[in-house]
Amino acid sequence: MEYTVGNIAPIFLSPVIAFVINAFFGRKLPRQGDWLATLSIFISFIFSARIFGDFVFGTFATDFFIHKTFTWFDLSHGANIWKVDMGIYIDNMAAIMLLMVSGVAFLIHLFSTWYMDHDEKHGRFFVFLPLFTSAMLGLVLSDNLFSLFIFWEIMGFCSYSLIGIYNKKEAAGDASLKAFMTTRVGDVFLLLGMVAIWMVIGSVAYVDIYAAIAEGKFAGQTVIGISLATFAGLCIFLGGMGKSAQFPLHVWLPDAMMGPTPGSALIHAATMVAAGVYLSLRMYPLMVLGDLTWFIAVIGAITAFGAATIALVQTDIKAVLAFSTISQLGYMMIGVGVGSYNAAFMHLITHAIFKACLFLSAGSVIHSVHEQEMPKLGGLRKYLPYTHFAMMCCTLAIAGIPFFSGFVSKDRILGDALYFGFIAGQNPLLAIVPILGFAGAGLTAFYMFRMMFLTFYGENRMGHHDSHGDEHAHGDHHHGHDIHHEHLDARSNVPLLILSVFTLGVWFAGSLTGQGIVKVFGEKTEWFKILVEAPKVERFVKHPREAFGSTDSRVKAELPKAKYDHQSGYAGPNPDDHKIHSAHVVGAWMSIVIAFLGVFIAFLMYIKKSIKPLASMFPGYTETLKNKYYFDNLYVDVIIKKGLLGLNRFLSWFDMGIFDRFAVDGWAAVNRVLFKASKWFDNVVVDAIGVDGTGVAVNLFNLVLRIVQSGKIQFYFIMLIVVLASYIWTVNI
Amino acid sequence: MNQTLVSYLSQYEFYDVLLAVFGKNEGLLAFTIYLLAALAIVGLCATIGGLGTYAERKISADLQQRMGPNRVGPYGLLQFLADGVKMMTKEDIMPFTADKFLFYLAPMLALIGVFATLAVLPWSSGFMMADLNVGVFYLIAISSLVGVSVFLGGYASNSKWSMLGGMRGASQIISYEIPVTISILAITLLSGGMSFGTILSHQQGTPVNWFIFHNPFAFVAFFVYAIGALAETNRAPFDLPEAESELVSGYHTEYTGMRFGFFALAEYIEVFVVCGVGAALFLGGGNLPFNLDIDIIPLQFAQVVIFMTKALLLYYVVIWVRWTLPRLRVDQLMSICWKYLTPIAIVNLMGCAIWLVVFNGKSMADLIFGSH
Amino acid sequence: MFVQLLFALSALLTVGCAIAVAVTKNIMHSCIFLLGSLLGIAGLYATLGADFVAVTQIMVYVGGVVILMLFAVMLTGGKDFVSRAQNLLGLAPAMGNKWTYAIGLLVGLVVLLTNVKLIMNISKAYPAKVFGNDFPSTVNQIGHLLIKEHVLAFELSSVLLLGALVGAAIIARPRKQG
Amino acid sequence: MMSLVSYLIISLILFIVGLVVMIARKNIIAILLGIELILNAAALNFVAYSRYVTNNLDGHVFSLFIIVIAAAESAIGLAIVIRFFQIKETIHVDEATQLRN
Amino acid sequence: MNGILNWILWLPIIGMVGIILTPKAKENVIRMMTLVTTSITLILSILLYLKFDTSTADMQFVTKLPWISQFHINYFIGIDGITMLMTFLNALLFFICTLSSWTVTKNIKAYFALLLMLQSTVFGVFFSLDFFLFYVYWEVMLLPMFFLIGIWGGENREYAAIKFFLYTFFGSIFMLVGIIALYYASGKGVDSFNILAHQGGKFTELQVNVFGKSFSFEHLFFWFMFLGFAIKVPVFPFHTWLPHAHVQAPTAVSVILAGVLLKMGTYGFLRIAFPIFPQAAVEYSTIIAVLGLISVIYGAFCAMAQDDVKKLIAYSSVSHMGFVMLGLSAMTTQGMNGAVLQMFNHGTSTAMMFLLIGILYERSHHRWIVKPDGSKGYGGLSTKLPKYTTVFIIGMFASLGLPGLSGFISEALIFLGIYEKFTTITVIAVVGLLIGAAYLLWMFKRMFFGEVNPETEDYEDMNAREVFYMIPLCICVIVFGIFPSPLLNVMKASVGQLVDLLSKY
Repeated sequence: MEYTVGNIAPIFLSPVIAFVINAFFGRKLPRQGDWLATLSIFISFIFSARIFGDFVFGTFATDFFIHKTFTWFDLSHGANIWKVDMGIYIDNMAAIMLLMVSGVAFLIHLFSTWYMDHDEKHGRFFVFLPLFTSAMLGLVLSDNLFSLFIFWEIMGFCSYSLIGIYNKKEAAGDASLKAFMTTRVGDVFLLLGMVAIWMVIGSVAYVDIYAAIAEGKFAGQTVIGISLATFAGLCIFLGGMGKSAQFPLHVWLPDAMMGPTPGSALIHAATMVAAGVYLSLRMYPLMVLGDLTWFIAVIGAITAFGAATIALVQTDIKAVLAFSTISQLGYMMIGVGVGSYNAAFMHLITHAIFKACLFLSAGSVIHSVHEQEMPKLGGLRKYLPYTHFAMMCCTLAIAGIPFFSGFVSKDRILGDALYFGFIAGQNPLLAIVPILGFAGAGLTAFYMFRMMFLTFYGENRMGHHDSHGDEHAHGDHHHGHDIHHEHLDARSNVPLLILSVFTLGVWFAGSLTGQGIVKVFGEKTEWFKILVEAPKVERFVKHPREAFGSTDSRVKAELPKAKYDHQSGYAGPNPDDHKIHSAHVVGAWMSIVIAFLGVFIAFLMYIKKSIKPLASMFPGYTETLKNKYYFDNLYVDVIIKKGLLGLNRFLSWFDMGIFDRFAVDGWAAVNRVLFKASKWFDNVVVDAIGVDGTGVAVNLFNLVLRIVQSGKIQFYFIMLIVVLASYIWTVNI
Repeated sequence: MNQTLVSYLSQYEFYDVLLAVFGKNEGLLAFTIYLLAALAIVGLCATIGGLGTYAERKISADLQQRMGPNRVGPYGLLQFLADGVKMMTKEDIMPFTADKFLFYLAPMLALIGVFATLAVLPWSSGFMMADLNVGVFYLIAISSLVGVSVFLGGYASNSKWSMLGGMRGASQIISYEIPVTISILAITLLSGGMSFGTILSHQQGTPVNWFIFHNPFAFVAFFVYAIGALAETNRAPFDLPEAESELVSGYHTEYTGMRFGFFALAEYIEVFVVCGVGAALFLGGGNLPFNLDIDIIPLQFAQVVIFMTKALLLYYVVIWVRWTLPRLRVDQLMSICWKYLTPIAIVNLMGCAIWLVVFNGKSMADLIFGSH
Repeated sequence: MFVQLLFALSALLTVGCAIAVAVTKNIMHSCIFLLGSLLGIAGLYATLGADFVAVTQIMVYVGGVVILMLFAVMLTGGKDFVSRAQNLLGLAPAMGNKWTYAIGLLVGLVVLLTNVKLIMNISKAYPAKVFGNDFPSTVNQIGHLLIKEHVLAFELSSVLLLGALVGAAIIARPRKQG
Repeated sequence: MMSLVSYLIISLILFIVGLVVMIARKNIIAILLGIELILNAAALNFVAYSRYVTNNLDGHVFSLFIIVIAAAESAIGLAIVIRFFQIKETIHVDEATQLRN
Repeated sequence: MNGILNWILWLPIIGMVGIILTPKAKENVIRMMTLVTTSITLILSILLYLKFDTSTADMQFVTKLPWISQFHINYFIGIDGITMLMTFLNALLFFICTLSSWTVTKNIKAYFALLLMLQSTVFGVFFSLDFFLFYVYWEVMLLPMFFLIGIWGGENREYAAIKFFLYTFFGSIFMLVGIIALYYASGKGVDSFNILAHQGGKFTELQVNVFGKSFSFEHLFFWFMFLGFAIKVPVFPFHTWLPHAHVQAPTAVSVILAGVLLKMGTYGFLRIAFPIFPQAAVEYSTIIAVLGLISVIYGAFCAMAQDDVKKLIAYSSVSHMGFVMLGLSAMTTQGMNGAVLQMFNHGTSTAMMFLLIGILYERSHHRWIVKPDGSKGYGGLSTKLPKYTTVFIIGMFASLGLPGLSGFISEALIFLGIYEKFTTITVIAVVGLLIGAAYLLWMFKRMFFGEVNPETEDYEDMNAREVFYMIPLCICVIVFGIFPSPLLNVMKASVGQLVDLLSKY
């Protein structure tokens, strides 16, 4: 089957159509058009699945990619060629990503039709969700940074709208504003980096950037004193930081949980936040060229650990998940930074699946009991068995328990980080990356199981809360007494169960650790590792462009034999293969130990209650954690309210009070003085002396003439006649 | 001057015979012819005026389902003679405080103004006293003497009713002269000349060639003229200067006898003149509906008959209107003139001019039936 | 013959009425005599072959100016008004007295003498011409003159008339007290 | 009998009469009457010259303009008289001594 | 063919005369007349667009008639790609403004007559190819503007109107000196007032003596022209009339002021200052860029501090027009095209914002986000006014440059253009984008989120008329955000010609 507009465009367009129809006619449709949105995503999923099948099941050579362009607009005039091309770029990574995004999105849509039922914002939710999905799919399909940026921003807009969807809440407004503005900080840098690249190499298509790197076009180019590659790479990474909520631009993501839970699941857990990582992966050669990998790794490590610590003390189930998302995104960034390209991407996929599932499960809990504070929950295992099952699978995955997907991907990242920090012989300070990484992994296992135990195990604490005797309590809270036993429902439980199936490691890697160390699933399942690798920039030099409609030069190829040994960046065969291998072995075992340790401590604390809860152990530190290291206060209270607004007020006052009043209106005062001077001159010199003096002279003459000027008109007639007659007589005509 | 009665008659052989009779003295002959013609026309018009009073009474009676005068002569036809005799024999009373000179002068002026207009009235293409170059203009100008007479009559009587009637009459006549004049000007524009000969020569043939059907503006102009003419002749519903119910009888309240008769006669003749002018300007005058290319005296009389028919039909309409419509108030009178008739007349004038430019002088009939 | 007759009658009417205007003490009668005089002048125009001017003369003066004057006389008190300040001014009543007439006649004499001198010269310069009874139409030519050679004056006079119309209306309109 | 001079004499008489009226009378309307006479005298001269001397119609046109101006003048003049009478209750010309009421 | 342009130019005047002749009491007739006039103008401008030949940079639909032939002044009008866009924008905005002015009650006759006069004069400025004609239109345009602000404005309208008038007049005096200088410099010949004939750097060698010192003609008079146009734009130090004028002006006038009139300044740069003085323009492009940058940042900062919605949008106009100046100073294909596109896009998006504020003002009769006493002026509007909110979101995001809406492409093109020449300035200018989003979203949050303010309880949502006139703008904003080619194709030849000219210096 050919790749034409007809079978690629529906991926992106069918949700757009759903968006348009829902936006304009959603209110008139039955169920406010949620079925339409879901259906449209399913169409996308079908088409994505075909592409996935083509790419993954060996229709193409492993390094095959499709790149087709069309001209969006053309500013050429005469010999001056300048146009903007748009297009699609599908390689293995994009194909996997497409399937993941459309699949997860479809399941979340399906779930939402249940979750958002009877919600006042039901219709509005299903306007933005398909738009978001289409933007995400478009982003994945993009062949260049420019269109990526466009979809990037549209996603930001959808995120903004969905966070602020409950517009009666003041906090929703704050959260949406915060989310948009924080990501916007990254976005403008992304734009800047994109512009910088565009102006140097004349294009921002991935293939052109790769080719330019290979041809050395970046060499010698500098921007405000630093090399172009560093500048552009840094700017682009800053964009990714904003979107992927990396330290220090992470503050928006916890607040973003103001939105409906399925929206959070899709946008703020599975896809959009991963877009930053996806971007970093796409621009990986540039990051390497700009020597930014260590920076990415450090940022990732700080984020991964910091967020994990904050998650320790959160009591809101969604907040825990939000911080765990930040933390996991940090792991992905570590993966990018330490050169674990494949693993980072795998973690992106696995995280998307289990985190989406976690959020949906949390949503299921919240929707069932109308409570999301963990200390008020407990013992829900009996009432929500399917939810419990799904959530347990995902928790196992995220905690890094063997046989689950999280272990497979995260373990490989940590292994590479270990090599990166200790063995690769770089700056010894970079050892902080694996240290924080492993510490974070342990904390992850701990807080995730803390969440599980508090929510699903122990006694049901709902009754305690209500026994305080508030008989006029809001109707929603009465569910605590009689939570109905959960029945298997196609819309609420099936998505969870489907997702939980894919938390197993077997789907992603043949070996337990994903590194071929403990082979349990068979070599054929190492497809992921074979297909995804850092782009080899040399391949893209002189790559011919294909227009839409041209036929594809496809080559059917067998999967090459899997390489099980290592993954370490793009830069050719590494002489330290052996060291890397041993680092991976150490890493694997360390992470297993740490994960189980974390689970065990959680078990002791919250099931056995033999250890006092964390908060009582470090009260001061807990306070800091509860305030999220005071970043919000720093940003909002200090930088924005004191600094930015103060500056604004000052400038505004300056503009109207000083500049306008004195520099502009001041001329009126100057003029007034001039008026007075000229008035004086006019009155005294010109008028009194020059003019009135003449008048006085005339006045004297007047005394004589007054006699003649009798005012009697007949007298004038007579004078006239006499003068005329005398004229005629004297002139003698 | 294009043509006079004398110059018209001089083309016939009997003129030479007459000239011989008068001893080759053309001046004397012309004087005689004019004198006779003038007497004839004045006599005719006086009769028409007199019959006008009869007609008015008879028609009003008809409209009110009465009999009207029916004692004197057959169908009361001689009633006007009886009235005339009565007026002449009545005492000529003059108010003590009246301004005698003006009191005498006023009815004279009225008669002078009206009779002077008869000089240019186109009875037929040949039987015109004088076809002046400025015929229509002359007619308008000289008939304004009537306004002066009305005013003077009102003033000289030294009576409140008369005074008010005179004031009203003068202002009314002056005001309505404007739309009437402008409407006539539109016709002048269409015909390209002010003499009645020129105007009538443009309307020869079938009724579609009449100026009233020349273009829509001329059509409107006819009605503006008709309304204005009613007001100028102090006819109902514009009979404010002589409103019986308000001012007793207006400017001729104090007049008696033949002086009153003069005013009455002048009014009725003026109505006839106005109708005749309307017929000549808009309705083709005495033109025969066919063109024989010969000019004989009987044909002229046929034209006179046609002209008279049209004029008298209009005369009937004037009387009909009088007994149909109620009288206006003074302010309504003035606002009709200045706010409606005058702007409409001006627009008509401009419209006619534009029509002439746009359609190259062709009438609607030319456009519809093709130019001939 | 007609023309001579007309000339004689018109001249008589003109001069006679003009003198009557000057002589009569009644302003109303003055106006009527002025009307006669103006009609006479129209007749004189006719004898000069100026048919259009003659008719215009009648149209404007008879139809407009004289009636306007009559109105003005009426609105300002008619024939029997007396100057309120007659005694104070002492010199003349509104319609003049023998002193004012004397001065007027004196000045008229001056003008007469002056003009006689001028007319003597003219009568020498332009000997009498005799015309037949042909009076060609002047309307067309006047029309052409008005919109070709004299178009500026023509337009200006229309502006003047408009100004007079508006001005007269504004000046004479009744005003509210205070 | 009909010659240029005869017209000029008639015009002269009109002029002198007009002048006498203007000077002798103290009534504003009467003065306006005099002005009309004078204007007509001038107009008559124009037409007469046009007939006897220049042989074109410019004199006619000029007399037409004189008529126009006379009409305008009398309209304005009489309006002023009426206003003056409203204010002063007299139309004695010597009463008009102030530029404002 | 040429007739269309003349019709567009004079049709509003015909409409104005018609309105003047209509009795004052017939208000609906007056409104309908204005609407009909503006809608015919709009249709004609669309026809013009369809007939426009995009392949050439030459002037099209040219009419040239002698006017004052002694000085070789002609009635010389024509359009190229840049003016084509402005024509369409102008026609569209006036059509919409007519509808939005439906609720004006004070002296409607004069209002609509002045509005139509304003439209014609603005068209005149864009169409004029003769300097004298250009200047006449430029000045006459001030007159209706002055009265529209001064009579129908807010509480402090006289001050704003006089300030607007004097400030702009101050600038155009300098322009006039420049025009006269060009007249003499070009030898008082046939083409001395012909704008097109001066273009192409004909005065680079010329020297001129002022106060006994010799200056380069080009460099001296570039600044004269610069001053005239910069005040109109307005560029940073000359911007203070704008907040006053915008805040005090009635809604429709604000729309026109922001939507079209500001564009006349940048249009002046494109048509006059740059092509006639290319050398000076290139030489001083850094200064222009810096001023543009300051406008961007300073405007954005000032906007953020405002509590008055209209003032906020007014300052945002300063900021956005700063982007246009940046694009112009780049003098590259993409920068120039971006600047022109930004002129159009800013016209539509700011018009939307002002119209929306006007709609709100009709309901609330105040414009405070936060009232001077500290209480909330609005709040929770999105609950009460869903349609209004939707349109507001579209307008706001177009204004802050969300991709997919129109503002983004022009801003991106401007950045692409400016980066090539002034990298540092680009780096700083992106802060403008950031702040731009901040003040708009913050305003949105304060007005639309939260509990419903009791004061806003009885506000009605947009009625059919209001929805009707917002639709064309929404379509413009969305469609040209996704498919900018219809706009770019029209202008690229004309802009390209200018870029080619400037690249020689």
